[in-house]
Amino acid sequence: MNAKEVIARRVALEIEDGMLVNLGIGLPSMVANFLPEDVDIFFQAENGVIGLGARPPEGMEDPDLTDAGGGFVTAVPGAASIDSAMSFGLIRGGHLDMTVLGGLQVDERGYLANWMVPGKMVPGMGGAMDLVAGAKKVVVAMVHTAKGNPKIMPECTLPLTAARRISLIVTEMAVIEPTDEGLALREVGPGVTVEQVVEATAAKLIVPETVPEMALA
Amino acid sequence: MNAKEVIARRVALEIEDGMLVNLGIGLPSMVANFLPEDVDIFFQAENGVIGLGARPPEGMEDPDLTDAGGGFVTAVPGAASIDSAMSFGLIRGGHLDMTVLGGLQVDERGYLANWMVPGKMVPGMGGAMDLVAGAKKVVVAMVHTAKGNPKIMPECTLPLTAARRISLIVTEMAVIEPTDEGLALREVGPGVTVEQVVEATAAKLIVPETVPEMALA
Amino acid sequence: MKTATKLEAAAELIPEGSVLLIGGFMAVGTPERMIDALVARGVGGFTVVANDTAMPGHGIGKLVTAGLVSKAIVSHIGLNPETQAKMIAGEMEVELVPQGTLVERIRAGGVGLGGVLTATGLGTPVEDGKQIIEIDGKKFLLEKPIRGDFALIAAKQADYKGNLEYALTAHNFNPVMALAADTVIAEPHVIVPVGAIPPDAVKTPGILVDHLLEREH
Amino acid sequence: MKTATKLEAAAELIPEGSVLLIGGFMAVGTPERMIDALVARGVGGFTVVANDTAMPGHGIGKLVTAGLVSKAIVSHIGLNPETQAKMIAGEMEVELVPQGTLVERIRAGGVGLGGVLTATGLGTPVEDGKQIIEIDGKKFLLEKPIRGDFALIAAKQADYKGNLEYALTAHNFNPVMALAADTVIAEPHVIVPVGAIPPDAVKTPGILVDHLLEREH
Repeated sequence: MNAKEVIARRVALEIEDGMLVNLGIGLPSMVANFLPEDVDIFFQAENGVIGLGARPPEGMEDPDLTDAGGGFVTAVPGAASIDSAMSFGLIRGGHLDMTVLGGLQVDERGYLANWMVPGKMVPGMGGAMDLVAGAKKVVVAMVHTAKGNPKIMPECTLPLTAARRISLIVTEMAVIEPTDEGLALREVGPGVTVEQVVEATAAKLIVPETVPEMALA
Repeated sequence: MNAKEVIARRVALEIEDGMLVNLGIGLPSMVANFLPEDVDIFFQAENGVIGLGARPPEGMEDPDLTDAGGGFVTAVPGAASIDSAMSFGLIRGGHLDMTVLGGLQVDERGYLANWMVPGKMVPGMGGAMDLVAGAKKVVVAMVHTAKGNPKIMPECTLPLTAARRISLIVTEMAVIEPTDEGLALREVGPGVTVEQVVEATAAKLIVPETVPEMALA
Repeated sequence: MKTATKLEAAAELIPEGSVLLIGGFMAVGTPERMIDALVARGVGGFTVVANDTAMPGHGIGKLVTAGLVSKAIVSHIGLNPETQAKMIAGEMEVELVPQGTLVERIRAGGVGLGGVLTATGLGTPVEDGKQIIEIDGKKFLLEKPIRGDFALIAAKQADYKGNLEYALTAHNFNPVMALAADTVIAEPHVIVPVGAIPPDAVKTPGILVDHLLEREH
Repeated sequence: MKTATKLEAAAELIPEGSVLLIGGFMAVGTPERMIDALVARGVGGFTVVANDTAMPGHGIGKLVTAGLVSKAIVSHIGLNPETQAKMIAGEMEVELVPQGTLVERIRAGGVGLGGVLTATGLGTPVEDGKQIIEIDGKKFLLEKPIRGDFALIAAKQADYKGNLEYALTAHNFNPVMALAADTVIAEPHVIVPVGAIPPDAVKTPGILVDHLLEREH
């Protein structure tokens, strides 16, 4: 199992029955593949549908029905079309139960940076700032390090996405929860030791006596 | 022809082809009866329809289709249902070409008071404040005096509806336009003299050399 | 998937003194069965936020007559002499809000905005005690968001997921109020299977609706 | 009743340097025929307000490639390397705005509000140079309204009055932008007779639409 699949399977366990969930494009969108069978949830895509479904059968693609990355999708029975004002009204207004986003950096305050690298890459924040500021639960799904360099830092060096503490960091090496006291290590990845996590993390971690290995969906 | 019909017929002449028009309940709503045949206009009711039509045939009344006064109406072909946010978005956003409202008082600044008499009658402003603040053209349609007392005053003694100059006052005695210089008498009612208008008006009127008698639709 | 809630059970959900957002405009688009159930139960002390208090014997007028309303935040009370009498007698507090401002304040509460900046009410008693903010040389009133403990919503049709459609002038405040309360109770005329309301026809996504009243008998 | 406007005639309406609000999300729900006509005409210097600049060869990407965009006010440019290259080369100014803030700023411009008060962007570079307003102990950014000289709107269907319907995720910014420009040009896939779109299905009332592009050939 590669790193991304570990992350997607672990994040899937955070999704509870009845939730409205927004999955970012890329790695976060993989989470949809590992949901338990019996949950009744809706996915929201910020470009305008509640009840996003899987890729349509060949030849059934509708140019007016895509996810936020522009990929063809379906809509599940009971779906609702919404415009951008309603979409972000739901996000900012606290109606979105959970969002899963990628991250460039997260720091000891639990702040996320994920929308630009000055002088190098300026994709723009898209909906990320509203999602992090407004969703009830914000999960950052990312690989633990970038080319060997830690992404979980004492303080973000990249521009912040929001000055609001995120709820959970899920990597292939660890599950980490930002708290009032700092970053608490909650779980380690399959076959990963606490020492390896500490080594790969630039931020200070609060490490309890026993750290269980993460379960996977 | 009674006073109200004179007023309604004169106001009807202000309505131009292509306009979106809001008529207040009561006297202003009578204006709809005197439109020229060839104008293509839409009436808006602030409770939620663009394309308000006449009273429906007996037995065809729909409890979900009324004007702002709660009376049964129809919708014309090409009508659109709107919620209150859109309705007042159109009003406040300058999309409404003209509103016709009743008045308790208008003063030399062209300010209107029409929503309460302290200690006596407090119906509330309903949509009037938004209409006067937002419509492109605001026409006040009212009888010239109340039980012999002037309603066009040097300064309103009743609480204002808005501190924005209205466009036109139409009474059974006169058409008066508020301008930078004050209230300009533009027309007199059928068989009414300038002297009678001045007599019935507490505010100072700017009276040009010749004042035509008003035309009626 | 939602289960249909019985009328009495829905009324029992609402504690004394709750803030209720109630849809409707002069009792058009008002959840009448829900109001009847509240009157039958007799628990009150409510703060009611609505366009108006309708007429005695209709919609919110029935709550007023039953003495269940301690405070009304509304734009208009002109057609309900009981509200006026109770207000003058000090039995009921009435806060009058311009209609367009009222719907935007509720929307702001629902979509997570900090307030509303409007020119409506400037220079009138509505501005008393409120902050005035100057933006690029123009003045605006800062009006605060409104949220409810409960929103009582009338709809034309719901599906089993709680997706709602509205009819003609029965939209009014309903779609906006469904965004702005901790608990949303919807009273549809008709309930249809999932898929019977196409995504583009949904005006209130089902994820906003907590309880769906059972069908009328 | 509107007359159908020919593509070339519609493009001719738009002077050099205009501010254009253009619907669409990654080229879904974008008026492609209108964009092709602008590229064919070759007049530019436009300020484009949109969710994104799409991809090269699609939607707004075609305007960027043709060098007709002087400034883009958008939430995301990550999928258009040409926009990024032109930005870095100083050939094009890019203002990045969080997506939810962008749509609310356009809505504010359209519905006559003085600004938007949002927590999105607080503590990030988005707050630079902006006023922060404290309301009941919480901080909000004051974001200013946006209006366009022209709104270029893509719709699923229009009737002869200009009433518009949208499909699935092709709603996005279109309904809001139709409120916020001096001149609104709508490009529907299909045009149907008056009455073929029921009032409850209309998302943009025809009174907002100034020009309806002729049917596709």
